[in-house]
Amino acid sequence: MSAILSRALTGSRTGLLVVLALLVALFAVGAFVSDRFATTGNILNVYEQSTGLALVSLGQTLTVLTGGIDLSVGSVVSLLSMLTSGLIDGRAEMVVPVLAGVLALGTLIGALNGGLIVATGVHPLIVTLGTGAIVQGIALLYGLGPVGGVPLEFDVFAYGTFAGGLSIGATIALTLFLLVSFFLNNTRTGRRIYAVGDDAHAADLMGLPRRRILVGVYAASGFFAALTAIYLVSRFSAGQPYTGANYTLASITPVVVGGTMLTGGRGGVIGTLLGVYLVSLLNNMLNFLDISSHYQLVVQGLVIILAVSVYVEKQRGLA
Amino acid sequence: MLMLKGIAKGFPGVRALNDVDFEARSGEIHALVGENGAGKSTLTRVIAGVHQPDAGTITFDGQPTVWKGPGDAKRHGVHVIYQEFVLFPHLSVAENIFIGHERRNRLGLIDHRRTRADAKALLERFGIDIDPRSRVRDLSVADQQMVEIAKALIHDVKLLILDEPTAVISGREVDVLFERLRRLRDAGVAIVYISHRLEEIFALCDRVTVLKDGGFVASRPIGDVTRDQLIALMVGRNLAELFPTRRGPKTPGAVVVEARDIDVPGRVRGASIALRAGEITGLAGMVGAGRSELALALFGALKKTGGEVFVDGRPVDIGSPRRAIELGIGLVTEDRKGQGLAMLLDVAANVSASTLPEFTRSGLFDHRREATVADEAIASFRIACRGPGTPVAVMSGGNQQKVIVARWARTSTRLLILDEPTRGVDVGAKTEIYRIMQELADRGVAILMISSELPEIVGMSERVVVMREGVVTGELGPGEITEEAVVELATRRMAG
Amino acid sequence: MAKPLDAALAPAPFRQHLSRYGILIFLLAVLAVGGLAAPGFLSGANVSNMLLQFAPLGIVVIGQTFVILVRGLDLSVASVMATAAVTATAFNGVNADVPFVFATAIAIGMAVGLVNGLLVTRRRVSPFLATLATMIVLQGARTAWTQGAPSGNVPPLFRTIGAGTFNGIPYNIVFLVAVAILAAVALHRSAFGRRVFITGGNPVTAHLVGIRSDLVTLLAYVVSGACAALAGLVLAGFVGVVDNFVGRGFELDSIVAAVVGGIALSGGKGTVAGALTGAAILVAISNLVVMLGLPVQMQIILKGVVIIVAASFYVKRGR
Amino acid sequence: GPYEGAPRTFLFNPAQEICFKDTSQYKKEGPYVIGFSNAGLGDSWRVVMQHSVIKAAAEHKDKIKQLIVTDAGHDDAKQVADIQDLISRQVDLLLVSANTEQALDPAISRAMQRGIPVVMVDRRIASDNFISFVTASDTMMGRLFAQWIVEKLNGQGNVIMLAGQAGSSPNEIRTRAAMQVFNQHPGIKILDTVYSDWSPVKGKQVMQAAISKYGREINAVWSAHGLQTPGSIEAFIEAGWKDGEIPPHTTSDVNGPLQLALQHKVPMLEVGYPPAMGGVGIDVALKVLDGQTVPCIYEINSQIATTDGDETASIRRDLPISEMVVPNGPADMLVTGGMGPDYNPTTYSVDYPR
Ligand SMILES: Nc1ncnc2c1ncn2[C@@H]1O[C@H](COP(=O)(O)OP(=O)(O)OP(=O)(O)O)[C@@H](O)[C@H]1O
Ligand SMILES: Nc1ncnc2c1ncn2[C@@H]1O[C@H](COP(=O)(O)OP(=O)(O)OP(=O)(O)O)[C@@H](O)[C@H]1O
Ligand SMILES: O[C@@H]1[C@@H](O)[C@H](O)OC[C@H]1O
Ligand SMILES: [Mg+2]
Ligand SMILES: [Mg+2]
Repeated sequence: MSAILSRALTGSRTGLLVVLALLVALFAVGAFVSDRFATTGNILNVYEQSTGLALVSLGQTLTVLTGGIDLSVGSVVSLLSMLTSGLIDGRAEMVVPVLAGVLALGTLIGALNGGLIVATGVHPLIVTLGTGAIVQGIALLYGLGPVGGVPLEFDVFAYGTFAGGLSIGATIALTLFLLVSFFLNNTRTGRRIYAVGDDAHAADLMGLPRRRILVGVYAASGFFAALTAIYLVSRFSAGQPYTGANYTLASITPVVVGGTMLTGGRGGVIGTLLGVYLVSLLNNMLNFLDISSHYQLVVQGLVIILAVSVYVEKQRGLA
Repeated sequence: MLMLKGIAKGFPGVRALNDVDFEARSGEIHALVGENGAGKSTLTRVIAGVHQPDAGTITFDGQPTVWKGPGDAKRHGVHVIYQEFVLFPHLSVAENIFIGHERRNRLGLIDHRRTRADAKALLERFGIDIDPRSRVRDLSVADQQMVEIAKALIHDVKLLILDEPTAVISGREVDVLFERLRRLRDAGVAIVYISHRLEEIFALCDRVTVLKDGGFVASRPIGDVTRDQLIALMVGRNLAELFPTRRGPKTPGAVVVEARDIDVPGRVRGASIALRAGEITGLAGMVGAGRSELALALFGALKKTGGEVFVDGRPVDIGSPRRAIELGIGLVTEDRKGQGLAMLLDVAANVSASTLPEFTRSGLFDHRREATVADEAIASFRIACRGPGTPVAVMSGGNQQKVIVARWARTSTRLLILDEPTRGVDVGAKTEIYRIMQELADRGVAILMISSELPEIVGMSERVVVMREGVVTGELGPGEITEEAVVELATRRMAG
Repeated sequence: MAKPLDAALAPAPFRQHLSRYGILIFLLAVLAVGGLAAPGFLSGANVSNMLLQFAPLGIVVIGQTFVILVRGLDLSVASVMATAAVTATAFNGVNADVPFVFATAIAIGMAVGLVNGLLVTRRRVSPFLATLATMIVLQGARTAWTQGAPSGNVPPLFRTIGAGTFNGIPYNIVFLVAVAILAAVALHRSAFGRRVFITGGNPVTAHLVGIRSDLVTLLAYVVSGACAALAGLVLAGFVGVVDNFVGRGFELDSIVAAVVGGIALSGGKGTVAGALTGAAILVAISNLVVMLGLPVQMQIILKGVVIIVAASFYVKRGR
Repeated sequence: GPYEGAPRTFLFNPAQEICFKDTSQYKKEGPYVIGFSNAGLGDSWRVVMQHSVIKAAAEHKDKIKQLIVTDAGHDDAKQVADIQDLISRQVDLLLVSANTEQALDPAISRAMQRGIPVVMVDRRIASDNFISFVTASDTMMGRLFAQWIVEKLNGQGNVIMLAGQAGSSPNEIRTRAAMQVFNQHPGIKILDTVYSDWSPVKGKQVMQAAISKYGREINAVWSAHGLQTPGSIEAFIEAGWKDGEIPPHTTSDVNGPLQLALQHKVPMLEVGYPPAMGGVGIDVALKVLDGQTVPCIYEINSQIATTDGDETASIRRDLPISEMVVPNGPADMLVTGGMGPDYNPTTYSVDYPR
């Protein structure tokens, strides 16, 4: 465990330190302002609330690590959330097959993204913008409002807790982060994801399977989007056509705040996890500080700028 | 081990290889030589499966072979140390060495400890003192090159190709490398060694093949050729022909630009140089000596932390290329594509780039005048293209270089700095560029030519300044300029 | 002989024309097919209607073009549009306000562009993040200013500008044409435009030939901000009322239009005419979907398909 | 003058047993902390509604120690988190206007399970897991709008449904109720249902598309609220419809459509859905915390207005639109706002307990 952490730390040391510092600072401010803020109850509350963002940013981190981006996640989450509740439609016996199907479909859509990216050579931003639009259109063809429903017990993913009040969903997300972090640091493919993002041309010359890695990474992003969709259905009891829309851009914030560079090759999912906690804690704290929602946006934007401009590398040489 | 027959390979604008035959045998170090742009690297890439040849056959290990990609060739034991770095700057040294061949434990997971230990052992065998955990981007260029070399040697190599491996290393590191290569040869590995340093060829190799302008010239046992013969094979004519003799005024003019005690952190220490009107000054030294940095500092493109620059004897503050251009200084950079040209734009736009205000009439851009000027440049520099509207991306390297020179020749340039002006440029264009440099000098422009090619330095310069490790080690005036003298200064250890 | 094959490799005139006019041909094809398939598509009234919708998008796309040409991206345009629209109602809603409204809105747009430009050039924040952050901040500032939903009247003159027509020709097209001419002159007929293309084509070269590429980049963002503000005013006049919906979706639509119109995301390549053609294609396709009686969801789906196809067309050309 | 009586649905529904809830289990000593989770401030109606909540809290400073307002920006996920945060801050009662009726259901049901009383205002959740829903009867609005259109068209004609935000309860309930009416008239054809998200801007865009598609086939526009109605009328005007030709429209609360109706002779029915219900939400909340019995659905009264000559057999007006309109007022003014004559939404501020 500590080995994993220390490996992760060498990946993006400054990144993690920055987020950690911000987390601590926020926490201190919150605790200073409200005595209810730093309670176990509220911390567990923030932990629980981080789940959705955590799941979707986990996949996004992988695409960003390769120097890409997945702007289709919002639409994919929306479509799959609708399929989840629409196909289950309240029937307990449908839960398992539908979940399996939705996870598979998410992975497939992601793989298609990756396939298009390697086949056309078009920048991932454009490709996923396009596929995102297509998927959103399909979601709206499927329904304009909430569809179907799920059995009551389905909400355990989102609202269920272990003894002690530890959210089940958030703990699953945390576990996935640790697994993916372990994967990135300790498997061949994991290290090659970094290599591909670091220098695609060198990766080609080294004979690394760059195309396969890209397809895999976008497939993973699709998979985690599917998981996010399932989580949202659990939280909201039904899928809706715009339920994931906010995640498209929101999923990028924790990634970059956590020290993963949009240029690829640097960073890691532990930074993203901390970024997710930072965003969740920030939202929670702004609610505790009675800061009007208008200014909440202002603060969020400023935090992005603050965090991101710390990472900016010192310019070397020309230009 | 490897046999190539009739290999051809073209790129947009260039025929890089044309009907080339080549053979590499086990237990032999085979030198591949030729001028810049002769096609050596391209041949390497064909052998390594990076490029598919347009024509010709590859026979490897007795089997006719078509590589599916670099990975395929690698799996068959073909390893290349490319001319450019193939490193992942943000991965550790150890990881870079083993990427693609990761050290794994029984669970199939990466064995970080073994990766580090093996890397350390490997580096130690090279006598390089690098922490395998450090990120590659934090290493010096020479250390990066050593990592590149070490990387190739972890494999079960059958054929090892090294494309100018010594370009950025020197002295002891070269010795270590040679010693390794000899041992590999003795172990039955086929080695192809590419270098511009002829003394290396003679010291290390068993056989030499010469390429010229993309074509096969000759292949000989090293004992069968002399240095002069080899040069003649490579160049295909007398050096005297290559470097046109000055006809213009020989008397150097006044000092136009003088730099005193220039410091660039980590790159240049206390360098001084004086450049005179109408004189071609060569700036020589090994790669990495800091010549480019000195030039960039003179041009205001790199921050200097110490020293002074004088133009016409008056101290000036050159804080940016903009200011340098105002003062009449121009720079042809060493990296044509990366720094010199806007590749998507056409010839006219690239020529006019540094003097845009000249083409502005009452706020509007005068395209007609620009075209006229570009036409003149095309004519006087003999730039081969379809006209001012030709995108530079489709042009050959030599013509691209002429476009950049034309850009600076047009302005009220008083000092023109050319950094490796003939790198990757074919012979014809090379002579052209030499001619242009001389014409400019005849017009009274001070020329500073940075070059790593000794013949060029010796053949073109009227004065040579030599640098080593950021320090100016000496200056040679007319009559003193010989290859030996330059090499002596370029490798001289300075006290302190 | 490594002799230049420049002449031999010069693209044949047909191919050359295809790559230059391909996008125009595509637009004409859409119009022709539309005219055949949907009676009324090319009717005066419908064309007038399309032109009316074309103007605001066209104006934003022009600004976006400047930014993309210098290797940037402006996600804040929609937020600027909404803010400009709010400005239109901020005074007394009478014609006498019009000069103030114009001045204020354009000033806000330019200020946002300035901040974007400074973040990108001084702090070296990636354009995506910089403009994302200003988008969020501005959104917060705007809602704080309006206390939620904007209210108040748009001066009647704006109504005429934004929605009025003269013999079927919308007045707002006049603005578009004016901006387009200015932009085309600036980009293709002035030294500034040259600096834009060189900066986008190769920032290092730009620096080395004495171009203040940071300044050029900064100005590109300022232009984009100003265009977005103008478009916001035109759109406010078009709809007559202002709410938080003004401008929504324009950030991505303007990028899509620019890319479809051949503006390379890698910078330094494209024309104002191309970008406008791209925007026209989007408007025409959306309208055609309606005229053909297809489900409106098809608009989004087709947008997705068109951007992927167009982008891969340009990548192939570029090779 | 306008109708001042009790809600008609309350009076005229003999079949309906009115449900009441005993809230004695929630009785508490004051002063209270009340959390108001607003779906968002996406339209001007919602801004006034929120102000009305704040105003009511200011008027009850003696009983309310603190009113904590959160705004989810019309994001379900944010609203769920807001509600959880309010619970974490240990509010005594939650006043909620739910962004969408399904998505917020689990979160609110859980709050109730944990013993926190929830009063809903304007937008409810799908289940009945709350104490009381303060509204002005979405069902009635939907039906009256539909019935009026049926009678205006004499049972024959084509209708565009100009809906609000998909998934929000006012939209869903009003649409459902309207369809119950329309479905009984085979001569009525629904050409299309389009969504405006309560935005005049988007309303105009979608109506432009609908007009391009159906042209003069459109005989009436059923609009779920007045926010988007001006967008629709504008679209007709721009598409070339002359004064007196624009099909009948329905509307609520907003000044702009009333002005347009008079100016361009558009037959119009207005059924109010007053944003003042926000303040009523606070009143109901205080009753709950006092342990009083409250109706499960707390309907406040809406008045009915039509343009002259556009009353129908079933729809009788309380006042003509010409009397309701504020001729020189801003188009987006809420004429049913109940916030007093000097009210200006952009500058409104009041000293409420926070
Ligand atoms: N990818 C490419 N695209 C276009 N032209 C290329 C490409 N690679 C090489 N060339 C051109 O092919 C010719 C041969 O280049 P190559 O790099 O093989 O020469 P070289 O002998 O290795 O020269 P040097 O000694 O400078 O390394 C040159 O004119 C070069 O510009
Ligand atoms: N820290 C570094 N990281 C990566 N590349 C570097 C670094 N320092 C120098 N280089 C590159 O290494 C090469 C040699 O360095 P440098 O330019 O200082 O030497 P030079 O004396 O100018 O030699 P030359 O001009 O012959 O290459 C150059 O291409 C330079 O860009
Ligand atoms: O109830 C509706 C409210 O939720 C919406 O936001 O504005 C219009 C109202 O009718
Ligand atoms: Mg080479
Ligand atoms: Mg150099």
